[in-house]
Amino acid sequence: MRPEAMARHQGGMWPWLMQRVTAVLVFVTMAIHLTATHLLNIGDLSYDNIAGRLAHSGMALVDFTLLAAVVFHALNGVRMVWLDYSLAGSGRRVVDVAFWIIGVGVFFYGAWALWPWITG
Amino acid sequence: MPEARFHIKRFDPKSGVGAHYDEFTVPYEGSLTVLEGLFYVQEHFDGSLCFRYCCRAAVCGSCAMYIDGRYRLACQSNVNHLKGDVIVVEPLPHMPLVKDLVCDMSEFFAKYETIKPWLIRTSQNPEKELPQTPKERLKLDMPVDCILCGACYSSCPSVWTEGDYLGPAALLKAYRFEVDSRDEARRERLPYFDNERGVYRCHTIANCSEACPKELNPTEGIQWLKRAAVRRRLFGRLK
Amino acid sequence: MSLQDRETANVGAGLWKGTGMWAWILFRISGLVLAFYLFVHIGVISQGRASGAHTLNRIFTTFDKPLFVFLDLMLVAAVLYHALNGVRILLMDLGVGIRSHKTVFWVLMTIAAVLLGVFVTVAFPYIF
Amino acid sequence: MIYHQLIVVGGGLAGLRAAVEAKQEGIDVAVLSQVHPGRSHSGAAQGGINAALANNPDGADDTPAKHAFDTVKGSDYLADQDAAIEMTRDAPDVIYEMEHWGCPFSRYDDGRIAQRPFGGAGFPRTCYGADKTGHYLLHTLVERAYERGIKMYIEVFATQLIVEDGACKGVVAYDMINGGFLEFRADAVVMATGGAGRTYINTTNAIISTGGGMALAYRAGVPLKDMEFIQFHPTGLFTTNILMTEGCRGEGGYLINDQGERFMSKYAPTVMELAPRDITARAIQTEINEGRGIGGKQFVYLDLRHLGEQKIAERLPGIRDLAIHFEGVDPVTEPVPIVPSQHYTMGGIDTDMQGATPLPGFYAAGECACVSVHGANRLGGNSLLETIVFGRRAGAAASAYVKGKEGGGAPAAAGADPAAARMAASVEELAGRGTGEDAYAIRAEMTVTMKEHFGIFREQASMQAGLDKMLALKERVARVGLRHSGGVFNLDMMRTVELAGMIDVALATAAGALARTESRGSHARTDFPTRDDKDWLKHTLAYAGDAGPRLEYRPVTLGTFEPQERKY
Repeated sequence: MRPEAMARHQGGMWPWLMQRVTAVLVFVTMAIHLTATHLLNIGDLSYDNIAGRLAHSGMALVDFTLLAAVVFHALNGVRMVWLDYSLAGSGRRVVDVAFWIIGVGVFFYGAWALWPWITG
Repeated sequence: MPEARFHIKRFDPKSGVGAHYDEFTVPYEGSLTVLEGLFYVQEHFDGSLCFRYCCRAAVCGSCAMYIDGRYRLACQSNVNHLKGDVIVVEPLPHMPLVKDLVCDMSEFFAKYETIKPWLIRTSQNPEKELPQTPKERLKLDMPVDCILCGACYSSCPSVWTEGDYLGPAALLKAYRFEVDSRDEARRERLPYFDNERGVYRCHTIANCSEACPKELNPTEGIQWLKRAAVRRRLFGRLK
Repeated sequence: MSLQDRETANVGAGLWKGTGMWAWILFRISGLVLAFYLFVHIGVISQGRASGAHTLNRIFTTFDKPLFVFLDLMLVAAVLYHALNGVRILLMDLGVGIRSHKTVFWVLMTIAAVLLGVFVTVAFPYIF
Repeated sequence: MIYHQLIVVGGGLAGLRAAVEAKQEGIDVAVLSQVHPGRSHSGAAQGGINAALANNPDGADDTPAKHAFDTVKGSDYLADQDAAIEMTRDAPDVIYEMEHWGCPFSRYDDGRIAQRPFGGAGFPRTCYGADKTGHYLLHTLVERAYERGIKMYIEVFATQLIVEDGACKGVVAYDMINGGFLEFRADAVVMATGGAGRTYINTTNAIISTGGGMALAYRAGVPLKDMEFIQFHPTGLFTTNILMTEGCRGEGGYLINDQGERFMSKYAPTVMELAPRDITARAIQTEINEGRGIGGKQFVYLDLRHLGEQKIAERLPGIRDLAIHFEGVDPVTEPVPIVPSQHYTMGGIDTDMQGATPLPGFYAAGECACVSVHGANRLGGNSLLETIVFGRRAGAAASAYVKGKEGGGAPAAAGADPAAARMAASVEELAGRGTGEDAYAIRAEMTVTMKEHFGIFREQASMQAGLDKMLALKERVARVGLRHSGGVFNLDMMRTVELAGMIDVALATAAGALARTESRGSHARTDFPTRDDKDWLKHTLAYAGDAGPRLEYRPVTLGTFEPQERKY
């Protein structure tokens, strides 16, 4: 087929593979997160409650892993949908960089938000 | 004498009318395949009707169509087994049309060609046959039966949205050679399917397996290719 | 494809009956909804630091209302669907159950329904 | 105008093999095909391809010479013996070559190509890939053609040979996708368009097997050889005549009549169901004619039940699918109703062993050609072999001709394409006529006439009546008009043009059959039941004449095997 199409679509294994890896991470950590918030603590959500949970270093690790994995998984998922409709075109690289910036930004913003609970 | 009512999608690029449906009633005795019905219409009612045909025995892949809401080979579809009063006959969905039931297959074959669909040997061939055990041969059983009819290609949502996607048939062909014990292009063919217009554009929807009139399973082949690509890139394993 | 071509090319027909097709469409929709929710969620939780404990607690009080608990259940449903269908996709990626993917799908959906039942039972008193 | 050094018409096994060979010789070659080459009728071949590889433990003593003898004996000694010897000698090589190109043959445990017994063969020498051998071989060659980068004009329908200065200079063809006629100019043409099965109503052949290439050659003055020899395959499905491979019997299937007996014991006591096709087909037809068809009807049973589900799944999966889909019968649990059906045209364009015809620059290979290696009756598994062996030879010979030709190359642009323009004008004339005769009614009458008057059993008075009917049909064809003109994919035009050719080819069959006053191979006359080597050990050559074909004869090449009575 057209060589330019070939060139346009090189790579793709890492996003695909990482989507699977993060899926597994999210599956596990989300299960813990949901059990903790929606089954054990339902109707009992508050600032202090969260602080109590995150005081355990194990829970803090779970929530940080979840944050990182789910942000990647979500943005990479949106990117996959995006690519399906060829909306990227020649601006592919720009979109990829934008997604990375958003992702890293969101992660740090989330970590920043969680920090007082963990250290507090 | 029983009759079959055909509701046939018509389209002539030159007429300027656009696509529409014509209805024809075909009498028959005993049994009638959709392909025979189309010939009856072409011979008796409308000489301008066109469709592809060749072997009429489900092996050439010419007459894949969308009949009564399913992907079928017209030659293999007996009207006695189709439900409903009217048999709706349409060309393969999502394909550009040439005329009536004939769609443009040029992209389909162009993509087939790009994955290097031929056995590649780098070492010297022996004087006699290349040995292949029945167990090795068994791996080819499913993919070599592909008749390139295009039903899977036309049913794949990834093809609908991404014009560059190779599609199930071409990837099944790549799989056919990747699992052939005689092929020696494990590294060479990899870049042609290990990319975003290749296997990673497949979302395991499995429409292709549902559509295949030969009951093959392209999904299985594509999944194998994905695993092979990861194995090769991460661990350098060629098998 | 131009509009004219799209009409003639039978767009809209195709395999809309297959389990795999609907499973995938719901997978996409739930994925996009969850991605959207994720950012909202991070935004809300960050109010704890950005606006202080008091503000966050006030937001939480709002969420205790039945409507929000119900929406929360919908969210759980989306998560369960996306997670368990994801399990099916992962299994297919590992080469497991490709030919029986529909059976696998319904088995997983049964599990999803049971799990959702647990969440509903727990959440029930908060809706009414 | 489009120019290539060599043009191959037909994208089946023979055509592709010729093209691959020519490309290898460095020739600029193009393939013209009415369908995508992967859809050619070669792909419908099932049972296998013969070669004396001696892989089967029961065939360890097999040699090409024995293969040649079986071929000549099977042909009822009408085959040219030098051609049969060369074909069988080339056979192992071309099989290995196809295997090296990726053909997925079935295998033995030690990794060698598996071989099964076939009718009329002294040893199990038929190499196979389940029951889809043709499909596998065809796709292997299609793949090779893509690899070599051979130019393919797909969905292009050849309508006329261009003959200038006593040599073939190309073809005119209808461009199905874009409409209109194209003029393909070449220094040589290889015709590989397959058989003319569709001249019979009860045929196993594809709908496109209409003998188009034969008709083109015939009209250009090239004789058709041995056209009276039409093979009837013993086992076609009863309602659709779709092929049930000879491999069914090779794997041990039985033929059963209404009384539940394996009637082949009466006709070929030693080899039973593995008798050659002509004998088996006549046996079945005799049973049916004498009222021993199942329930007195027009079919007998092919019984595979004793083979067991596993063996059927392994060796005959395609057969099972076909029987279920087209006859509603599962061979694992029920016997399959079958009837002898037209299957193969032994005759064809007169060629020598290199595929060359009497017309310079014009070559032919495959079923549309007659070398002759099949003589009066082809053995199962020899047709696939013929396509590849003689496809290769025709490709090589045509390449040599092109290279050795002086004044070759693209003709100077002479304004418009005269031949294509003439063709277009004649089609327009057809369209302008309005609907006179109904082409499809004529086609139906022709196919029934051929079945009834030139079927398995033939006889003077019936054949004379049949020939008269055919001549009347030929006159009517001249008055046919088109219902639909112009445009793309004009099936009405194609099928009408095709019909005129079919009648010419069928007439050659009819005339040759009527003239041959003996029974030999597939040509079985009730009024002349024995073979007559004194008068008829010769090939029929049919030339196009004003009032039907003009016949000439040519002696058969003998030399190695002395003609003897043919018993199995």
